[in-house]
Amino acid sequence: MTPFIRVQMQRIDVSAELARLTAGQTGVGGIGSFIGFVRDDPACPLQSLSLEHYPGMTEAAMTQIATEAAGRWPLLGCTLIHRVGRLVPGDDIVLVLAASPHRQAALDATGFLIDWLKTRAPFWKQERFVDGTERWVEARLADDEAASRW
Amino acid sequence: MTPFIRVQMQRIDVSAELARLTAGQTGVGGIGSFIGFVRDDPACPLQSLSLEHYPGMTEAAMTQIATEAAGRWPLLGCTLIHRVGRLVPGDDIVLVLAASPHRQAALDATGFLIDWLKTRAPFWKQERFVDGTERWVEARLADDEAASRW
Amino acid sequence: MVRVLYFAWLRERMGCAEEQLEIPPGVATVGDLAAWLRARNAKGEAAFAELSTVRAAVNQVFALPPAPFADGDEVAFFPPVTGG
Amino acid sequence: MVRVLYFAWLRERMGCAEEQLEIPPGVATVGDLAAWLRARNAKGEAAFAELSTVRAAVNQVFALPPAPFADGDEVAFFPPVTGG
Repeated sequence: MTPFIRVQMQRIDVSAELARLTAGQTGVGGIGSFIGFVRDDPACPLQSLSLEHYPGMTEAAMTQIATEAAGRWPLLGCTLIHRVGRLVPGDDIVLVLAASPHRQAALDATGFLIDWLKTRAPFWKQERFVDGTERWVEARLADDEAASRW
Repeated sequence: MTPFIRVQMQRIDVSAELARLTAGQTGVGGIGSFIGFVRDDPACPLQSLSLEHYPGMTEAAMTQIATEAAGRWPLLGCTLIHRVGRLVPGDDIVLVLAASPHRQAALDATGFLIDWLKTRAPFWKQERFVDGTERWVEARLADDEAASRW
Repeated sequence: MVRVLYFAWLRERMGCAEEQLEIPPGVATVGDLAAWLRARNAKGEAAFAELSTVRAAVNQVFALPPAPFADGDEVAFFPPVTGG
Repeated sequence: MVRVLYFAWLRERMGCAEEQLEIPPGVATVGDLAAWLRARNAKGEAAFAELSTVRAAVNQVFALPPAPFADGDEVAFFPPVTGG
Protein backbone atom coordinates (compact mmCIF):
# COMPACT_ATOMS: atom_id res chain seq x y z
CA MET A 1 0.00 0.00 0.00
CA THR A 2 1.38 3.42 -1.00
CA PRO A 3 -0.37 6.18 0.93
CA PHE A 4 -1.41 9.33 -0.91
CA ILE A 5 -0.09 12.33 1.05
CA ARG A 6 -0.52 15.97 0.17
CA VAL A 7 -0.30 19.44 1.71
CA GLN A 8 -2.23 21.91 -0.40
CA MET A 9 -3.71 25.42 -0.46
CA GLN A 10 -6.83 24.64 -2.49
CA ARG A 11 -10.09 23.03 -1.39
CA ILE A 12 -10.19 19.24 -1.14
CA ASP A 13 -12.10 17.42 -3.90
CA VAL A 14 -13.43 14.41 -1.99
CA SER A 15 -14.92 12.65 -5.02
CA ALA A 16 -11.64 12.92 -6.93
CA GLU A 17 -9.75 11.54 -3.93
CA LEU A 18 -12.19 8.64 -3.56
CA ALA A 19 -11.78 7.86 -7.26
CA ARG A 20 -8.00 7.96 -6.92
CA LEU A 21 -8.08 5.68 -3.88
CA THR A 22 -10.33 3.04 -5.44
CA ALA A 23 -8.91 3.16 -9.00
CA GLY A 24 -8.29 -0.37 -10.24
CA GLN A 25 -9.26 -2.01 -6.94
CA THR A 26 -12.07 -4.51 -6.41
CA GLY A 27 -11.00 -5.83 -3.01
CA VAL A 28 -12.23 -2.77 -1.11
CA GLY A 29 -15.13 -3.58 1.20
CA GLY A 30 -15.29 -0.21 2.89
CA ILE A 31 -13.76 3.24 3.04
CA GLY A 32 -13.75 5.16 6.28
CA SER A 33 -13.36 8.89 6.07
CA PHE A 34 -12.99 11.97 8.20
CA ILE A 35 -13.21 15.54 6.94
CA GLY A 36 -12.30 18.36 9.31
CA PHE A 37 -13.80 21.83 8.89
CA VAL A 38 -13.14 25.33 10.18
CA ARG A 39 -15.84 25.68 12.81
CA ASP A 40 -17.39 28.96 13.77
CA ASP A 41 -18.14 29.69 17.41
CA PRO A 42 -21.03 32.18 17.73
CA ALA A 43 -19.65 33.33 21.12
CA CYS A 44 -16.38 34.40 19.51
CA PRO A 45 -16.88 34.87 15.77
CA LEU A 46 -13.98 33.70 13.68
CA GLN A 47 -12.92 35.68 10.65
CA SER A 48 -10.25 33.31 9.39
CA LEU A 49 -7.84 30.57 10.34
CA SER A 50 -4.24 30.57 9.10
CA LEU A 51 -2.48 27.25 8.85
CA GLU A 52 1.30 27.06 8.85
CA HIS A 53 3.40 23.92 8.42
CA TYR A 54 6.98 22.68 8.25
CA PRO A 55 7.53 21.78 4.60
CA GLY A 56 9.37 18.51 4.20
CA MET A 57 8.93 17.35 7.76
CA THR A 58 5.14 17.53 7.39
CA GLU A 59 5.04 15.16 4.43
CA ALA A 60 7.52 12.82 6.12
CA ALA A 61 5.43 12.77 9.32
CA MET A 62 2.21 12.13 7.35
CA THR A 63 3.86 9.27 5.47
CA GLN A 64 5.06 7.79 8.74
CA ILE A 65 1.57 8.02 10.26
CA ALA A 66 0.09 6.26 7.22
CA THR A 67 2.78 3.58 7.38
CA GLU A 68 2.01 3.00 11.05
CA ALA A 69 -1.70 2.58 10.22
CA ALA A 70 -0.87 0.12 7.42
CA GLY A 71 1.07 -1.93 9.95
CA ARG A 72 -1.91 -2.12 12.28
CA TRP A 73 -4.81 -2.68 9.88
CA PRO A 74 -5.18 -4.47 6.52
CA LEU A 75 -5.35 -1.32 4.42
CA LEU A 76 -5.56 -1.36 0.63
CA GLY A 77 -4.91 2.36 0.51
CA CYS A 78 -5.12 5.56 2.47
CA THR A 79 -5.20 9.27 1.74
CA LEU A 80 -4.07 12.13 3.97
CA ILE A 81 -4.60 15.66 2.68
CA HIS A 82 -4.11 18.73 4.84
CA ARG A 83 -4.68 22.31 3.77
CA VAL A 84 -2.46 25.25 4.68
CA GLY A 85 -2.89 28.99 4.20
CA ARG A 86 -5.83 31.19 5.07
CA LEU A 87 -9.17 29.44 5.60
CA VAL A 88 -12.60 30.75 6.60
CA PRO A 89 -15.41 29.14 8.63
CA GLY A 90 -16.99 26.29 6.70
CA ASP A 91 -13.80 25.52 4.76
CA ASP A 92 -12.44 22.00 4.84
CA ILE A 93 -9.05 21.60 6.56
CA VAL A 94 -8.20 17.94 6.41
CA LEU A 95 -9.27 14.73 4.69
CA VAL A 96 -8.48 11.21 5.85
CA LEU A 97 -9.52 8.17 3.80
CA ALA A 98 -8.79 4.56 4.71
CA ALA A 99 -9.74 1.68 2.40
CA SER A 100 -9.85 -1.91 3.62
CA PRO A 101 -11.52 -5.20 2.76
CA HIS A 102 -13.23 -4.90 6.15
CA ARG A 103 -15.49 -2.20 7.55
CA GLN A 104 -14.16 -2.18 11.09
CA ALA A 105 -10.54 -1.91 9.94
CA ALA A 106 -11.44 1.01 7.67
CA LEU A 107 -13.22 2.83 10.50
CA ASP A 108 -10.57 2.13 13.13
CA ALA A 109 -7.76 3.20 10.81
CA THR A 110 -9.64 6.43 10.03
CA GLY A 111 -9.89 7.29 13.73
CA PHE A 112 -6.24 6.45 14.27
CA LEU A 113 -5.07 8.51 11.29
CA ILE A 114 -6.90 11.68 12.29
CA ASP A 115 -5.88 11.35 15.96
CA TRP A 116 -2.22 10.95 15.05
CA LEU A 117 -2.38 13.61 12.35
CA LYS A 118 -3.63 16.11 14.95
CA THR A 119 -0.84 15.33 17.39
CA ARG A 120 2.15 14.21 15.29
CA ALA A 121 2.22 16.27 12.12
CA PRO A 122 3.78 19.75 12.24
CA PHE A 123 0.88 22.09 11.52
CA TRP A 124 -0.04 25.20 13.54
CA LYS A 125 -3.27 27.15 13.50
CA GLN A 126 -3.68 30.85 14.14
CA GLU A 127 -7.20 32.21 14.62
CA ARG A 128 -8.20 35.73 13.58
CA PHE A 129 -11.46 36.92 15.09
CA VAL A 130 -13.98 39.39 13.71
CA ASP A 131 -12.86 41.93 16.33
CA GLY A 132 -9.34 41.86 14.84
CA THR A 133 -7.62 39.93 17.62
CA GLU A 134 -5.43 36.96 16.77
CA ARG A 135 -4.28 33.97 18.76
CA TRP A 136 -2.36 30.80 18.15
CA VAL A 137 -4.50 27.75 18.87
CA GLU A 138 -3.15 25.80 21.83
CA ALA A 139 -2.72 22.05 21.69
CA ARG A 140 -5.50 20.27 23.51
CA LEU A 141 -4.78 17.67 26.14
CA ALA A 142 -7.84 15.78 24.85
CA ASP A 143 -6.13 15.39 21.48
CA ASP A 144 -3.04 13.89 23.06
CA GLU A 145 -5.23 11.53 25.04
CA ALA A 146 -7.16 10.51 21.93
CA ALA A 147 -3.89 9.82 20.10
CA SER A 148 -2.39 7.87 22.99
CA ARG A 149 -5.29 5.39 23.01
CA TRP A 150 -3.79 3.79 19.91
CA MET B 1 -31.40 17.59 13.17
CA THR B 2 -33.35 16.04 10.29
CA PRO B 3 -31.54 13.02 8.88
CA PHE B 4 -31.36 12.57 5.14
CA ILE B 5 -32.49 9.02 4.32
CA ARG B 6 -32.72 7.45 0.89
CA VAL B 7 -32.97 4.06 -0.79
CA GLN B 8 -31.90 4.32 -4.41
CA MET B 9 -30.90 2.32 -7.50
CA GLN B 10 -28.28 4.73 -8.84
CA ARG B 11 -24.69 5.26 -7.75
CA ILE B 12 -24.09 7.48 -4.73
CA ASP B 13 -22.71 10.96 -5.41
CA VAL B 14 -20.60 11.54 -2.29
CA SER B 15 -19.68 15.15 -3.11
CA ALA B 16 -23.33 16.07 -3.66
CA GLU B 17 -24.28 14.43 -0.36
CA LEU B 18 -21.50 16.25 1.50
CA ALA B 19 -22.69 19.54 -0.01
CA ARG B 20 -26.28 18.77 1.02
CA LEU B 21 -25.21 17.89 4.57
CA THR B 22 -23.12 21.01 5.13
CA ALA B 23 -25.33 23.49 3.26
CA GLY B 24 -25.83 26.60 5.38
CA GLN B 25 -23.92 25.21 8.36
CA THR B 26 -20.81 26.72 9.92
CA GLY B 27 -20.87 24.81 13.22
CA VAL B 28 -19.60 21.56 11.71
CA GLY B 29 -16.13 20.64 13.01
CA GLY B 30 -15.98 17.23 11.39
CA ILE B 31 -17.80 14.76 9.19
CA GLY B 32 -17.28 11.06 9.65
CA SER B 33 -18.12 8.84 6.76
CA PHE B 34 -18.32 5.22 5.75
CA ILE B 35 -18.81 3.95 2.20
CA GLY B 36 -19.46 0.26 1.67
CA PHE B 37 -18.52 -1.44 -1.61
CA VAL B 38 -19.26 -4.73 -3.37
CA ARG B 39 -16.08 -6.65 -2.72
CA ASP B 40 -14.75 -9.30 -5.05
CA ASP B 41 -13.25 -12.48 -3.62
CA PRO B 42 -10.67 -13.96 -6.01
CA ALA B 43 -11.33 -17.43 -4.54
CA CYS B 44 -15.00 -17.26 -5.54
CA PRO B 45 -15.46 -14.62 -8.26
CA LEU B 46 -18.63 -12.61 -7.88
CA GLN B 47 -20.61 -11.65 -10.98
CA SER B 48 -23.20 -9.49 -9.25
CA LEU B 49 -24.97 -8.75 -6.01
CA SER B 50 -28.73 -8.19 -5.88
CA LEU B 51 -30.09 -6.11 -3.05
CA GLU B 52 -33.71 -6.40 -1.99
CA HIS B 53 -35.48 -4.32 0.65
CA TYR B 54 -38.81 -3.81 2.37
CA PRO B 55 -40.11 -0.50 1.01
CA GLY B 56 -41.58 1.67 3.71
CA MET B 57 -40.19 -0.28 6.62
CA THR B 58 -36.64 0.29 5.35
CA GLU B 59 -36.96 4.08 5.39
CA ALA B 60 -38.68 3.97 8.79
CA ALA B 61 -35.91 1.78 10.23
CA MET B 62 -33.20 4.04 8.77
CA THR B 63 -34.90 7.12 10.25
CA GLN B 64 -35.09 5.40 13.62
CA ILE B 65 -31.39 4.47 13.51
CA ALA B 66 -30.50 8.08 12.68
CA THR B 67 -32.74 9.34 15.48
CA GLU B 68 -31.05 6.98 17.93
CA ALA B 69 -27.62 8.30 16.86
CA ALA B 70 -28.80 11.91 17.28
CA GLY B 71 -29.84 11.04 20.83
CA ARG B 72 -26.39 9.69 21.65
CA TRP B 73 -24.10 12.23 19.94
CA PRO B 74 -24.34 15.97 19.24
CA LEU B 75 -25.06 15.61 15.53
CA LEU B 76 -25.76 18.58 13.26
CA GLY B 77 -26.84 16.26 10.48
CA CYS B 78 -26.54 12.75 9.15
CA THR B 79 -27.05 11.00 5.84
CA LEU B 80 -27.93 7.36 5.25
CA ILE B 81 -28.14 6.17 1.64
CA HIS B 82 -28.47 2.53 0.68
CA ARG B 83 -28.58 1.15 -2.83
CA VAL B 84 -30.86 -1.64 -4.01
CA GLY B 85 -31.02 -3.61 -7.26
CA ARG B 86 -28.23 -5.32 -9.14
CA LEU B 87 -24.68 -4.25 -8.30
CA VAL B 88 -21.28 -5.46 -9.53
CA PRO B 89 -17.89 -5.68 -7.77
CA GLY B 90 -16.49 -2.23 -7.09
CA ASP B 91 -19.94 -0.61 -6.89
CA ASP B 92 -20.80 1.39 -3.82
CA ILE B 93 -23.62 -0.06 -1.67
CA VAL B 94 -24.06 2.27 1.25
CA LEU B 95 -23.07 5.74 2.42
CA VAL B 96 -23.13 6.99 6.01
CA LEU B 97 -22.26 10.59 6.87
CA ALA B 98 -22.35 12.09 10.37
CA ALA B 99 -21.65 15.79 10.97
CA SER B 100 -20.84 17.12 14.42
CA PRO B 101 -19.05 20.04 16.05
CA HIS B 102 -16.63 17.44 17.41
CA ARG B 103 -14.42 14.94 15.62
CA GLN B 104 -14.86 12.04 18.04
CA ALA B 105 -18.65 12.35 18.02
CA ALA B 106 -18.68 12.35 14.21
CA LEU B 107 -16.49 9.24 14.06
CA ASP B 108 -18.33 7.36 16.80
CA ALA B 109 -21.73 8.15 15.28
CA THR B 110 -20.47 6.92 11.89
CA GLY B 111 -19.45 3.57 13.37
CA PHE B 112 -22.74 3.26 15.21
CA LEU B 113 -24.82 4.13 12.13
CA ILE B 114 -23.17 1.56 9.86
CA ASP B 115 -23.25 -1.16 12.53
CA TRP B 116 -26.93 -0.63 13.18
CA LEU B 117 -27.74 -0.21 9.49
CA LYS B 118 -26.21 -3.63 8.82
CA THR B 119 -28.24 -5.33 11.55
CA ARG B 120 -31.49 -3.34 11.88
CA ALA B 121 -32.56 -2.21 8.43
CA PRO B 122 -34.44 -4.68 6.21
CA PHE B 123 -32.10 -5.28 3.29
CA TRP B 124 -31.10 -8.66 1.89
CA LYS B 125 -28.22 -9.53 -0.41
CA GLN B 126 -28.11 -12.32 -2.98
CA GLU B 127 -24.77 -13.14 -4.57
CA ARG B 128 -24.46 -14.46 -8.12
CA PHE B 129 -21.09 -16.00 -8.91
CA VAL B 130 -19.28 -16.22 -12.24
CA ASP B 131 -20.05 -19.96 -12.37
CA GLY B 132 -23.79 -19.17 -12.36
CA THR B 133 -24.57 -20.26 -8.81
CA GLU B 134 -26.54 -18.00 -6.50
CA ARG B 135 -26.83 -17.76 -2.76
CA TRP B 136 -28.43 -15.50 -0.22
CA VAL B 137 -25.84 -13.91 2.03
CA GLU B 138 -26.20 -15.09 5.60
CA ALA B 139 -26.21 -12.68 8.50
CA ARG B 140 -22.87 -12.64 10.28
CA LEU B 141 -22.63 -13.10 14.01
CA ALA B 142 -19.76 -10.58 13.95
CA ASP B 143 -22.16 -7.93 12.65
CA ASP B 144 -24.59 -8.56 15.50
CA GLU B 145 -21.72 -8.35 17.95
CA ALA B 146 -20.51 -5.11 16.39
CA ALA B 147 -24.00 -3.63 16.64
CA SER B 148 -24.52 -4.78 20.22
CA ARG B 149 -21.41 -2.93 21.41
CA TRP B 150 -23.40 0.28 21.16
CA MET C 1 -57.81 -10.14 6.43
CA VAL C 2 -54.10 -9.83 7.03
CA ARG C 3 -51.54 -8.77 4.43
CA VAL C 4 -48.56 -11.13 4.63
CA LEU C 5 -45.26 -10.26 2.92
CA TYR C 6 -42.24 -12.46 2.21
CA PHE C 7 -38.70 -11.36 1.42
CA ALA C 8 -35.47 -12.94 0.12
CA TRP C 9 -35.44 -16.75 0.28
CA LEU C 10 -38.78 -16.83 2.11
CA ARG C 11 -40.31 -15.10 -0.94
CA GLU C 12 -38.62 -17.60 -3.25
CA ARG C 13 -39.78 -20.62 -1.26
CA MET C 14 -43.33 -19.28 -0.83
CA GLY C 15 -43.46 -18.54 -4.57
CA CYS C 16 -44.97 -15.10 -3.97
CA ALA C 17 -44.04 -11.73 -2.50
CA GLU C 18 -47.32 -11.14 -0.69
CA GLU C 19 -50.79 -12.47 -0.10
CA GLN C 20 -54.00 -11.40 1.60
CA LEU C 21 -55.00 -14.12 4.07
CA GLU C 22 -58.06 -14.93 6.11
CA ILE C 23 -56.57 -16.03 9.41
CA PRO C 24 -58.33 -18.80 11.36
CA PRO C 25 -59.32 -18.20 14.99
CA GLY C 26 -56.56 -19.04 17.47
CA VAL C 27 -53.79 -17.71 15.20
CA ALA C 28 -53.07 -14.52 17.15
CA THR C 29 -49.31 -14.06 17.31
CA VAL C 30 -46.44 -13.90 14.80
CA GLY C 31 -45.32 -17.33 16.04
CA ASP C 32 -48.82 -18.76 15.56
CA LEU C 33 -48.91 -17.38 12.02
CA ALA C 34 -45.51 -18.86 11.11
CA ALA C 35 -46.58 -22.27 12.46
CA TRP C 36 -49.88 -22.08 10.58
CA LEU C 37 -48.16 -21.10 7.30
CA ARG C 38 -45.69 -23.95 7.77
CA ALA C 39 -48.47 -26.48 8.21
CA ARG C 40 -50.63 -25.05 5.40
CA ASN C 41 -48.80 -26.50 2.38
CA ALA C 42 -45.46 -27.75 0.98
CA LYS C 43 -44.24 -24.24 0.15
CA GLY C 44 -44.90 -23.10 3.68
CA GLU C 45 -43.15 -26.19 5.00
CA ALA C 46 -40.07 -25.33 2.92
CA ALA C 47 -40.10 -21.63 3.80
CA PHE C 48 -40.65 -22.05 7.52
CA ALA C 49 -38.65 -25.28 7.99
CA GLU C 50 -36.00 -23.55 10.10
CA LEU C 51 -37.95 -21.17 12.27
CA SER C 52 -34.78 -19.99 14.02
CA THR C 53 -33.67 -18.27 10.81
CA VAL C 54 -37.01 -16.52 10.20
CA ARG C 55 -37.53 -12.94 11.35
CA ALA C 56 -40.75 -10.94 11.28
CA ALA C 57 -42.27 -7.49 11.38
CA VAL C 58 -45.80 -6.34 12.24
CA ASN C 59 -46.84 -3.10 10.54
CA GLN C 60 -43.22 -2.53 9.49
CA VAL C 61 -41.76 -2.85 12.99
CA PHE C 62 -39.59 -5.84 13.94
CA ALA C 63 -41.62 -8.33 16.00
CA LEU C 64 -40.72 -11.45 17.99
CA PRO C 65 -42.82 -14.64 17.81
CA PRO C 66 -44.99 -13.74 20.85
CA ALA C 67 -46.01 -10.41 19.25
CA PRO C 68 -49.75 -10.24 18.52
CA PHE C 69 -51.31 -9.01 15.31
CA ALA C 70 -54.85 -8.12 14.35
CA ASP C 71 -57.16 -7.95 11.39
CA GLY C 72 -55.94 -5.32 8.90
CA ASP C 73 -52.32 -5.58 9.98
CA GLU C 74 -49.32 -6.12 7.69
CA VAL C 75 -47.12 -9.02 8.79
CA ALA C 76 -43.79 -9.70 7.04
CA PHE C 77 -41.46 -12.70 7.21
CA PHE C 78 -37.82 -12.59 6.12
CA PRO C 79 -34.33 -13.93 6.90
CA PRO C 80 -31.98 -12.00 9.21
CA VAL C 81 -31.09 -8.77 7.43
CA THR C 82 -27.83 -8.46 5.48
CA GLY C 83 -27.61 -4.86 4.34
CA GLY C 84 -24.75 -2.42 4.58
CA MET D 1 26.98 25.87 11.07
CA VAL D 2 23.50 24.77 12.07
CA ARG D 3 20.30 25.79 10.30
CA VAL D 4 17.74 26.76 12.94
CA LEU D 5 14.05 27.12 12.03
CA TYR D 6 11.21 28.69 14.00
CA PHE D 7 7.48 28.17 13.51
CA ALA D 8 4.23 29.76 14.71
CA TRP D 9 4.66 32.05 17.74
CA LEU D 10 8.31 31.10 18.10
CA ARG D 11 8.85 32.52 14.61
CA GLU D 12 6.94 35.67 15.54
CA ARG D 13 8.88 36.20 18.77
CA MET D 14 12.25 35.46 17.17
CA GLY D 15 11.39 37.84 14.33
CA CYS D 16 12.62 35.42 11.69
CA ALA D 17 11.73 32.04 10.20
CA GLU D 18 15.25 30.69 10.06
CA GLU D 19 18.90 31.50 10.63
CA GLN D 20 22.32 29.92 10.08
CA LEU D 21 24.14 29.84 13.38
CA GLU D 22 27.69 29.17 14.51
CA ILE D 23 27.15 27.16 17.68
CA PRO D 24 29.63 27.63 20.56
CA PRO D 25 31.38 24.60 22.03
CA GLY D 26 29.41 22.90 24.79
CA VAL D 27 26.03 23.45 23.07
CA ALA D 28 25.48 19.88 21.95
CA THR D 29 21.82 18.99 22.57
CA VAL D 30 18.46 20.46 21.63
CA GLY D 31 18.02 21.51 25.24
CA ASP D 32 21.44 23.22 25.26
CA LEU D 33 20.53 25.07 22.07
CA ALA D 34 17.20 26.31 23.45
CA ALA D 35 18.91 27.55 26.61
CA TRP D 36 21.63 29.26 24.59
CA LEU D 37 19.08 30.96 22.29
CA ARG D 38 17.11 32.11 25.33
CA ALA D 39 20.21 33.69 26.88
CA ARG D 40 21.40 35.18 23.59
CA ASN D 41 19.09 38.19 23.31
CA ALA D 42 15.67 39.67 24.22
CA LYS D 43 13.92 37.95 21.33
CA GLY D 44 15.29 34.60 22.42
CA GLU D 45 14.24 35.31 25.98
CA ALA D 46 10.67 36.00 24.81
CA ALA D 47 10.51 32.99 22.48
CA PHE D 48 11.99 30.47 24.90
CA ALA D 49 10.50 31.91 28.13
CA GLU D 50 8.28 28.89 28.69
CA LEU D 51 10.43 25.96 27.70
CA SER D 52 7.68 23.49 28.60
CA THR D 53 5.64 24.73 25.60
CA VAL D 54 8.52 24.51 23.12
CA ARG D 55 8.91 21.43 20.94
CA ALA D 56 11.76 20.59 18.59
CA ALA D 57 12.88 18.51 15.64
CA VAL D 58 16.37 17.56 14.43
CA ASN D 59 16.62 16.96 10.71
CA GLN D 60 12.80 16.96 10.49
CA VAL D 61 12.27 14.29 13.15
CA PHE D 62 10.74 15.18 16.54
CA ALA D 63 13.47 15.42 19.19
CA LEU D 64 13.42 15.77 22.98
CA PRO D 65 15.77 18.17 24.85
CA PRO D 66 18.49 15.53 25.44
CA ALA D 67 18.72 14.80 21.70
CA PRO D 68 22.13 15.69 20.26
CA PHE D 69 22.74 17.59 17.03
CA ALA D 70 25.82 18.19 14.96
CA ASP D 71 27.31 20.63 12.52
CA GLY D 72 25.27 20.74 9.31
CA ASP D 73 22.05 19.62 10.99
CA GLU D 74 18.67 21.34 10.73
CA VAL D 75 17.11 22.06 14.14
CA ALA D 76 13.55 23.43 14.38
CA PHE D 77 11.68 24.91 17.34
CA PHE D 78 7.89 25.25 17.46
CA PRO D 79 4.87 25.05 19.77
CA PRO D 80 2.95 21.80 20.23
CA VAL D 81 1.30 21.00 16.90
CA THR D 82 -2.36 21.91 16.28
CA GLY D 83 -3.23 20.48 12.89
CA GLY D 84 -6.21 18.40 11.85
